Amino acid sequence: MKKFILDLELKENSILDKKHFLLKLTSPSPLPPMLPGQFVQVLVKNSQEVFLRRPVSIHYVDRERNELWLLIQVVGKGSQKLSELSPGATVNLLLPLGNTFTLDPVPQSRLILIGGGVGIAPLLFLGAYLKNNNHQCNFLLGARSKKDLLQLTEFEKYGTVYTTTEDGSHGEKGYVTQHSILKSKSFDMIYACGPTPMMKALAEYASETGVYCEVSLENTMACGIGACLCCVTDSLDGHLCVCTEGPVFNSKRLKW
Amino acid sequence: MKKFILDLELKENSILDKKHFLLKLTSPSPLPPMLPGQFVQVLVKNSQEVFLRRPVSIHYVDRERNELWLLIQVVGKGSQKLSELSPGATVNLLLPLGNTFTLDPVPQSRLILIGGGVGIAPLLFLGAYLKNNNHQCNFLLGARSKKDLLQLTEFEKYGTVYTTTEDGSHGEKGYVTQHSILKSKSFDMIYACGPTPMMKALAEYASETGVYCEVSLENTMACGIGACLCCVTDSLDGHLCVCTEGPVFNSKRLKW
Amino acid sequence: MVKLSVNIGGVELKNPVMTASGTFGYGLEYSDFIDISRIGGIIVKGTTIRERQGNPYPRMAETSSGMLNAVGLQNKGVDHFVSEIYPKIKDIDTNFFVNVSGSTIEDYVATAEKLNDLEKIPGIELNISCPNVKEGGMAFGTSCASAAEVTKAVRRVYHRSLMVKLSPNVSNISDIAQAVEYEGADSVSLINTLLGMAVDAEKRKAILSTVTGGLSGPAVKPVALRMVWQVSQAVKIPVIGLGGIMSAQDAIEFILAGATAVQVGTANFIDPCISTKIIDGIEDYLVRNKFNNISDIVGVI
Amino acid sequence: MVKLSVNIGGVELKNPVMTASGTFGYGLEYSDFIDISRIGGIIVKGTTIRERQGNPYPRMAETSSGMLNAVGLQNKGVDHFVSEIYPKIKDIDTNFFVNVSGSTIEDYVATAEKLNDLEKIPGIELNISCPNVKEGGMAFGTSCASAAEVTKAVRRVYHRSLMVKLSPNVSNISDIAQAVEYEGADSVSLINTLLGMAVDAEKRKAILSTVTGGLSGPAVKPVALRMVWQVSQAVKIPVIGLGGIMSAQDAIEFILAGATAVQVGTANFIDPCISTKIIDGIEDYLVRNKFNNISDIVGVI
Ligand SMILES: Cc1cc2nc3c(=O)[nH]c(=O)nc-3n(C[C@H](O)[C@H](O)[C@H](O)COP(=O)(O)OP(=O)(O)OC[C@H]3O[C@@H](n4cnc5c(N)ncnc54)[C@H](O)[C@@H]3O)c2cc1C
Ligand SMILES: Cc1cc2nc3c(=O)[nH]c(=O)nc-3n(C[C@H](O)[C@H](O)[C@H](O)COP(=O)(O)OP(=O)(O)OC[C@H]3O[C@@H](n4cnc5c(N)ncnc54)[C@H](O)[C@@H]3O)c2cc1C
Ligand SMILES: Cc1cc2nc3c(=O)[nH]c(=O)nc-3n(C[C@H](O)[C@H](O)[C@H](O)COP(=O)(O)O)c2cc1C
Ligand SMILES: Cc1cc2nc3c(=O)[nH]c(=O)nc-3n(C[C@H](O)[C@H](O)[C@H](O)COP(=O)(O)O)c2cc1C
Ligand code: FES
Ligand code: FES
Repeated sequence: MKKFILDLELKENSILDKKHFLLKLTSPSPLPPMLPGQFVQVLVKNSQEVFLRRPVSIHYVDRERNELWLLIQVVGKGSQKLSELSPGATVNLLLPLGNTFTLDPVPQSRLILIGGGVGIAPLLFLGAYLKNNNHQCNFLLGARSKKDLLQLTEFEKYGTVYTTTEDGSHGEKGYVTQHSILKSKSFDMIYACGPTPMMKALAEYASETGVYCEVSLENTMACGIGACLCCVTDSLDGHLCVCTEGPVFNSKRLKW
Repeated sequence: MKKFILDLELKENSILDKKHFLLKLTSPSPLPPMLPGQFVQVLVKNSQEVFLRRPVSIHYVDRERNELWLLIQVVGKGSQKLSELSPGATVNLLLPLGNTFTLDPVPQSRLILIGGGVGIAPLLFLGAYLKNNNHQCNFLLGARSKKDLLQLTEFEKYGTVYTTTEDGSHGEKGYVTQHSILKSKSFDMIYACGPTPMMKALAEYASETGVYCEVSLENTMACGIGACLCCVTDSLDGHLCVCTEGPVFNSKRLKW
Repeated sequence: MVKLSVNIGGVELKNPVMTASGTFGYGLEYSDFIDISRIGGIIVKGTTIRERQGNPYPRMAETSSGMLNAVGLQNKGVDHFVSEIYPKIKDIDTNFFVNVSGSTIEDYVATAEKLNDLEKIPGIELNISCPNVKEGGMAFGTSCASAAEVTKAVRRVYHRSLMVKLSPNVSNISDIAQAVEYEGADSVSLINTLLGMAVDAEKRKAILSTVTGGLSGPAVKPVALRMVWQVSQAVKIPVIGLGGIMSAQDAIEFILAGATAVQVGTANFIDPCISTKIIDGIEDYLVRNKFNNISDIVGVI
Repeated sequence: MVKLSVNIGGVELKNPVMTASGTFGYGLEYSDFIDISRIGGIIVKGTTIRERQGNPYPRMAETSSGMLNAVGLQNKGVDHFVSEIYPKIKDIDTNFFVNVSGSTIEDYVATAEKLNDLEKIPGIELNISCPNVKEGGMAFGTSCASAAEVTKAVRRVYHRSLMVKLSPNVSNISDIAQAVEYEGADSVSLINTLLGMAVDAEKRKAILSTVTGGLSGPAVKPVALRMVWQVSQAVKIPVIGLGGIMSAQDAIEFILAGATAVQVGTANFIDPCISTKIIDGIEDYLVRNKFNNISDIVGVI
């Protein structure tokens, strides 16, 4: 897919909770093609500390409104700076980057999209895409507590939502990997994004149960386009670039 | 004089012309003592390029409104960034720095305050101070053209204002150093600030006519408080620190 | 029309802007963003005699106005380059140089030999300065004797333009430049990365898997400018300057300091279009300052 | 209460934070902003046997995340220090070290001798690494033989704590550290500035009157961290780390990499209160991470 460098305009910056915010970006011209699982490289301006771009998943693309959504967690200087942007600001992006989730599962497959923390970000776009293509999605979303479960009403538009919270304040208590649905129902395919321990546990679950499992990895990146080789992950086929050969991988190919 | 590090609040940022702006800064508590000729070191935030503070003269201190005024020319990254500040912004300053102009000239002295370009900045505070102390000031202000003559109505409050413009659009045509007043009247004391060639010409004029002349120098600074020795100027007494032994010097002591 | 073309050790570049090894892939990675044939020269990734997996993750850390990398020459080996990559790039109208790396002199020589016959590769950049590999690499670049030895050995077998890339991690870079000039280098490029380190204070560990890595980006520009200035006074062959170039102004600073051409590295990550912007910016500068030829400003300081 | 005090070659500092030579004047310049007696140690300006005017203006240039200086050891000479400055600082409750610089071994020795008897000066920092003077200075710091020679000569006459400040402009800083340790240095501090250069593209001239100057600030931190890590593994005497420290986190990174104490330089220009903020920040870090003693985290990497 052709990559672009674009100046988008910030239409809305919603603070979701203390640590998360949602950017809605738009442009006078139609946004280029983008697919679920892909990400963007955001330029952080006006910061003394931030030098490199920051990789962020495509949370959702609203074609009607010509909007690109990014769901971001404040973890350091770059995300902090982005959280302070006001509507009208120009945000420079490289996009779309990376590969995609498997977008054409066998019809009638039992799909579950599992996200932990801000790892839910790419799953909204994926769920919407799959629903549009006549698949039924189950979402299993985990967070620390009820207030940390983000975008629930959005997810509910595209499938059945199950949740876990560490303190039991919403859904089942515990981690997503402990949710009863994983025992009570069987699935043909898992799409997962979240903290490494979560994805590792799912990779094990997948290999034990023989379910096909795709994970979207995070990694420190410089270029985002396969030029620097800084973002490798170890796999059965050696070092793979997360920014071009990923971020989505078959969990079986990775060395956990 | 005791120096402070202060966070002031930007009350007003007025664009005076394409290249100049005026910052009015205030604080809930009374601003510390500051005297004409002194300067501040401004911290420029949110810039990838700017690392060091920027020295800026004290343009005026409005004790009634508890305001510090800075008159700044956009020349590079730092001044550009400051020009973009919005009211409400916090500006961190070290102040007051450096020595002062001679503030107690002999009563009845014939004083002329000569400024070229943004060099007029420290002269407003000086003129106001001298007037308050029952001195009569003449201002001779030079600029490229009429629209570049800044703050004229302010200066008029404190004395008689003469002007030169390079294109003759206001006052006499030419440089300040060519103004007829310097020939038609005689003065006991010159206070000058402006581009080096202007100050050099005035230093020569002063030494020929025997008039006492004080110039306020610019220099590249790191610390602004005499610690780094980066800001020296050559004088008959060797290298002098502009930030502590200046910025105001007797023009005779300097090697031009 | 100002003349932008320069001659680098026998290779004519249409303009003095090249892209630096390891930061521009094989050029193709950038072709969605710019017309890569506009670039004066493209130095491809560090290439070794055999495939290398490079260092374990993490390989990168951001620093103030810069970054550290410890990629460690991951590449599929020179044969892969010759059979798979070369056919894809050979018809692009720019000059591709292969960055040749190795752990032993034999490796360097063998790799260079295999590139000798590639018609559309007018030269190689001999990387005697990579700080990210255990043996060899930088070690060759930090003493005059070993720098001379590897240059001499490669010179004997390689008949096209030989650019030697110098390490900045040395007491006296001019001596090394003179040593490789003496052994037949056609040009020198500098600087490779400065050896640095980053620490995660919360985890109380080094960030890079290799602890140390190579520092690049604007942070190193002052050191790079100084070395380019020193080396350009010490040698007669062309000097290619790099290290922290982010803008046309930066590139011009290197040219004024003595560089005949420049390379743009880390900046490509922040703006994939930067190399062509720099070409345009240099042209504007020359026009604005009424120079007819880029050579008028080389080394005027 | 966590223990912050450290011992640096026989001198007990109340905390590991010192201020770097040439960036903190004689301390008094900062006393409007902070209580300077809170600082672990203050290294005063470079002091030479005779008064020096330093280099002509311009002496400073801003760079990406850093600055270049070419002050060139402007100072009024050691006798002036002894008679005029010492009386003003001797009763301040911190440790003042004099940074001793020179052009010849005799100069270093003579200067050190004059400081021997100052009761409240527990040590000197031997500056064999200043890049801003024509003869001597850095030259001593860039070869093992000369670094050893000057250390040996000063050690013979100077009986208090001898800290030797190393130059980063070398191929192998560990070798030099070992050489000065062998000759009796009680501690080593590093890094001094990296030799750099800045160019004014519009004027087509070097910015500094001396063309080259010393680079400091966060830009150099990765290089400094790496060298501190290398040297702390090579010597047994305490290592004092500096170069680009702007925050408590930066200071902790140096300590984790092997520094027993740190120095804060350029950061003082941006925030004159930074040294005491760093002391507080280190204490907070230790408390938060449940360490009782700063020594628990020295060199854990
Ligand atoms: C393909 C991809 C998609 C991503 N999608 C999203 C998303 O949709 N929403 C979101 O909030 N975040 C996402 N991330 C993570 C995001 O890129 C980082 O959180 C961000 O770069 C941190 O930048 P910062 O300046 O705020 O933090 P920094 O100050 O740079 O770092 C803070 C801490 O986080 C660590 N860190 C920083 N970046 C990464 C990283 N990429 N991987 C692991 N650790 C890191 C640092 O080492 C440091 O300890 C994604 C990452 C990748 C690679
Ligand atoms: C005591 C003192 C008082 C000053 N008062 C004022 C004032 O009231 N209003 C005002 O507009 N300016 C004043 N200046 C000048 C002001 O400090 C500089 O214009 C400013 O630092 C430029 O910063 P910048 O980031 O915008 O430009 P930069 O990007 O840093 O520089 C742009 C160009 O200007 C040159 N330059 C930068 N700073 C100086 C300097 N200090 N002296 C000479 N050349 C320099 C640079 O070399 C470069 O060529 C004063 C300077 C001093 C020393
Ligand atoms: C991610 C990365 C990988 C690099 N790989 C190589 C390499 O394979 N061979 C080489 O000679 N230099 C390599 N370099 C060094 C660059 O070519 C260049 O010398 C250095 O980054 C300084 O230039 P810059 O500041 O413009 O990036 C690499 C640099 C980076 C950042
Ligand atoms: C303006 C200035 C003057 C300096 N003068 C000296 C000096 O006289 N003696 C010395 O040993 N180091 C001197 N240094 C080097 C610093 O002490 C320190 O080693 C260096 O700046 C790196 O630390 P930093 O990045 O924290 O500033 C000077 C540095 C600066 C910026
Ligand atoms: S981030 Fe550069 S190759 Fe992936
Ligand atoms: S700016 Fe530091 S001494 Fe004047």
